[in-house]
Amino acid sequence: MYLAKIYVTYKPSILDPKGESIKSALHRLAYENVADVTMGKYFELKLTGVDQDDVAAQVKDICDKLLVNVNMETYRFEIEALEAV
Amino acid sequence: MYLAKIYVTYKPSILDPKGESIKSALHRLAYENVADVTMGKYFELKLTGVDQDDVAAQVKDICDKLLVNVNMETYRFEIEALEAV
Amino acid sequence: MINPTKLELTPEEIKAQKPYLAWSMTDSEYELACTMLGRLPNYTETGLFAVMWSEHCSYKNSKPVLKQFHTTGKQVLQGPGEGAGIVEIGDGQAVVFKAESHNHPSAVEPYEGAATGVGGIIRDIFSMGAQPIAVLDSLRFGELDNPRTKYLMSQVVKGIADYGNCIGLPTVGGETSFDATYEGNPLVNAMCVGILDQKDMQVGQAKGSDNSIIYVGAKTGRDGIHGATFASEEFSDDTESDRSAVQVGDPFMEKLLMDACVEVVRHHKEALVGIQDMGAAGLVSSSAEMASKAGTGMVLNLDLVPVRESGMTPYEMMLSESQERMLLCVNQGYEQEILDVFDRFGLDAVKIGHVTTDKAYRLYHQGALVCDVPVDDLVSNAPVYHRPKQVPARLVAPEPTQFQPDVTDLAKTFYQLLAQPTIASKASIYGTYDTQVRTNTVVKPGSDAAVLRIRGTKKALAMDMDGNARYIYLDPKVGGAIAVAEAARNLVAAGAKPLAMTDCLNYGNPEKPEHFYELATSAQGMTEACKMLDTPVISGNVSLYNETNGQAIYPTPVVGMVGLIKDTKDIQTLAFKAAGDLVYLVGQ
Amino acid sequence: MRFAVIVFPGSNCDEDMYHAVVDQLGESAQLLPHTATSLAGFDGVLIPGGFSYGDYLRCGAIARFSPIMPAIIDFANQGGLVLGVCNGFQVLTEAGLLPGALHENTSLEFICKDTELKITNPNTRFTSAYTTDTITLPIAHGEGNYYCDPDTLAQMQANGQIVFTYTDNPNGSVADIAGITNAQGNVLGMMPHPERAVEALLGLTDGLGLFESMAQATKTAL
Ligand SMILES: Nc1ncnc2c1ncn2[C@@H]1O[C@H](COP(=O)(O)OP(=O)(O)O)[C@@H](O)[C@H]1O
Repeated sequence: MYLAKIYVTYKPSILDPKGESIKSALHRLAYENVADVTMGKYFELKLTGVDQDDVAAQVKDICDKLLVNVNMETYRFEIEALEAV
Repeated sequence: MYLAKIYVTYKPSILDPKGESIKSALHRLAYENVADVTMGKYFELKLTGVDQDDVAAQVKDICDKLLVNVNMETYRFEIEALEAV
Repeated sequence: MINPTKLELTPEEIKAQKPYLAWSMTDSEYELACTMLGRLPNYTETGLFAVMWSEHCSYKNSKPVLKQFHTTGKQVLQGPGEGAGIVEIGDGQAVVFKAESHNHPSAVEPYEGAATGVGGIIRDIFSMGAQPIAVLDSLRFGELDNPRTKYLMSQVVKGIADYGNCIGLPTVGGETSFDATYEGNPLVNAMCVGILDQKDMQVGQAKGSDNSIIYVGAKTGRDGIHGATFASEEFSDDTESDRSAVQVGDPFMEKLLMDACVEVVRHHKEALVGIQDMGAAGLVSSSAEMASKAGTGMVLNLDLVPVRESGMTPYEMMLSESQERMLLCVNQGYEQEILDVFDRFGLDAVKIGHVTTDKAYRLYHQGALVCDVPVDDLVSNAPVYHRPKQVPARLVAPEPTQFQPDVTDLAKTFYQLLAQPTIASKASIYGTYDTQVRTNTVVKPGSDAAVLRIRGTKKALAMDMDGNARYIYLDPKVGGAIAVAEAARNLVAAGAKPLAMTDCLNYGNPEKPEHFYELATSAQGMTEACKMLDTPVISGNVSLYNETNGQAIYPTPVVGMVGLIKDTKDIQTLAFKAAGDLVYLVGQ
Repeated sequence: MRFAVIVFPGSNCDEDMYHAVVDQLGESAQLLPHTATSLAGFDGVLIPGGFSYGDYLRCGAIARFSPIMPAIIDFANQGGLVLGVCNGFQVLTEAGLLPGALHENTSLEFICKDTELKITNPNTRFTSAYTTDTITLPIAHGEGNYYCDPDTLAQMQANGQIVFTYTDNPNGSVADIAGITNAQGNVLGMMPHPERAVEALLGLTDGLGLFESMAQATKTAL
């Protein structure tokens, strides 16, 4: 079994209204030293596969097809092997 | 300037309808080997601080106060120093 | 696999260590349960008694008050006692409605608390066989200059909006007011209205020996265990950290559940015996009530209950308040037909037990009998308390000097009044609610009452929620009558004849005689008005123990009322229509 | 004209769409479940609003993999008329039948209100029946903020693909966009709800022209 951790954020050219609103909330809370906030999505997938490469190929596919809207978003992911229990 | 990456997920006992609906979509797309899906939030904050420890303390505070609903969610974060540009 | 029940306290340890006190069961109630059983209850059984005898499930404190309500009329098809009340509106049709509070969960987790409150009241409506058509909400918060209040309000409103918008029911009206009295204890009351063909009327009963009990909907998790008990307790500052009771709503699941249940009710009549939602006290409350009302017993095999988490004990499964679940009683031999309907909607549906004739409530878990109690002892034989009343000190010796407002600049005072959050426009709230989905809404929020036409007829329904707690605080009886009269007036102003009402009775701790007086006396005032206006109470909900650190909220009954407009051309709206029209003041 | 109204799990404006075309226009329609795989016998496809699959991942993202979608894509590629409203618009962009994407309103709030729209292209199969160039339709969405990159925008402008714009942009959409077609002009996606504006009793009737245009276009094509 493998654990894939996937990070999805808006492309830099897209206004991220949630990030903006969090930034201004932080400024109101006196965290004026926060220069930038991005809010994205974080997925954890547990899945099986032949090996790490196979899993990486699957995860890439899953991201492109379903998890990510490539018009607006970019992503990166990490894969780790889970110990059998 | 530091970059904080914050990962927020539901506590294990909390219902995660998002993860469930994505899992069943993946199964319909023939990714039956996906055993579990969690959908959480991912934040990137750019902020200043005296040193890594100071920034970590601030980020913890920001999470507890604003970014995370501690009733239902858990979080972890990483901090890295950004090179001055 | 070890049996998790082996780790629980034994009956003797329960007697000695009294864990039930933490579940708000008193020593004398525990002893009453022992006497009823003729033995010491085990851990599961003690938990079931505690939750079934909580105020939220048993109305043990409020029953004597509710008894005096005016609940009959020739329009009433189903009065209090079922999931919701039903009123006839001609042409073989009926309107179904009920209001419910979700105050305590919303104080702790405002978004999910409000969302699951809406989800729960919608299930109450479709469990009667009705198609829900609209939602209303009545909200009370502390003063808006407090940041915590702002947070609570924005989250509550978002919770209501997200749930109603997603499931596709318009939220068409309600009320919102602000007063310091609600600072630690906001009120979140929601109402749902549905329409029904009288031939489709359902009851939550489990009749007929060997008929099947079918569990439908979301899997059971550990969420909200003891939520019903929690709703029957006062708050103190340290409950902020007591967050075990968080339930999460899944409006998408509920949409499927609603559509599937409406289909079962309309098209599988020969199969369906009874249907009830799993609300407060989840599986135990729904199943035991269905059996007790039908005069039957029930056997459930808990190994068959769909669960979300591993190692759940019978106690946890029975008390879980996981949302979006329903319990059906289905005629023997028709099970597959029903399972197929739910399967088509992609929902879990599992036979978990059957009806018996011996009035016993039996639960099996991993082969062992873990509960065997007379079902009536859990439900109808719950203790009833006749609490002492005492006129509140503020009413015995009222302030000798009447408050005299000092108005020098009328225009200025006028603008100040308009700027009061309680008086100001609520568009920032209802603007986030989908008010039109299902395309029946003729009069949207912003008027006295919302109006929805009934598709395929000339008829329309007007509906609203009202209550002004200050009046009740100052004079419980007159205040109670005013709440009913105001709701009725708003309907009349929309062109409707008021039909009947539902209520949420939000009060402090009934064990304190002054609060019990407020409850009992305002109910009297409401009753008088109901009789006079022929608007019987057909459903409702009681929320007591609304206190923070010993300080109760204003006594706050909220009235939800529905009226009939026979012809849509008689619908009236609030706006002035043309320059030169005459303006009359009617009344004193 | 015979419409298919597609019902995804979580669609909630499906019946409104059905009633609009059947009760108000007198056309025929059928509610077609997402599990269907053929559109044979239909002259137009209506993808209604709602929250398909709860919209828990992204609006419309999961619905685009429904069994009915290949048939819809074929239907569109053969020039059939397809209208997606609100969630239906989101499904069409996710499916690649329309360019761009929709994300959260800049206010971060769900907005339900009547909005004024400019008909920026009156010569489409969805707008030909209108005799005015501004209409009022209700919106009800949390994620109606339309985005596309500048090249796509320029292309759409050149092609007359932008059909409706807001006169007072409520959600942050690029170029005030409220509705667009594909390059061929047979697929329209829009956030405002024409099916909610077809009866005087409920307030607005400016949605009628859209369905009338579709019916006329089909009849002249036949
Ligand atoms: N929480 C709410 N949800 C939906 N509608 C609301 C809410 N609060 C107020 N409204 C609507 O706002 C309008 C004004 O409400 P309110 O100030 O209580 O009216 P009034 O006191 O004039 O009867 C009504 O149409 C009411 O339905």
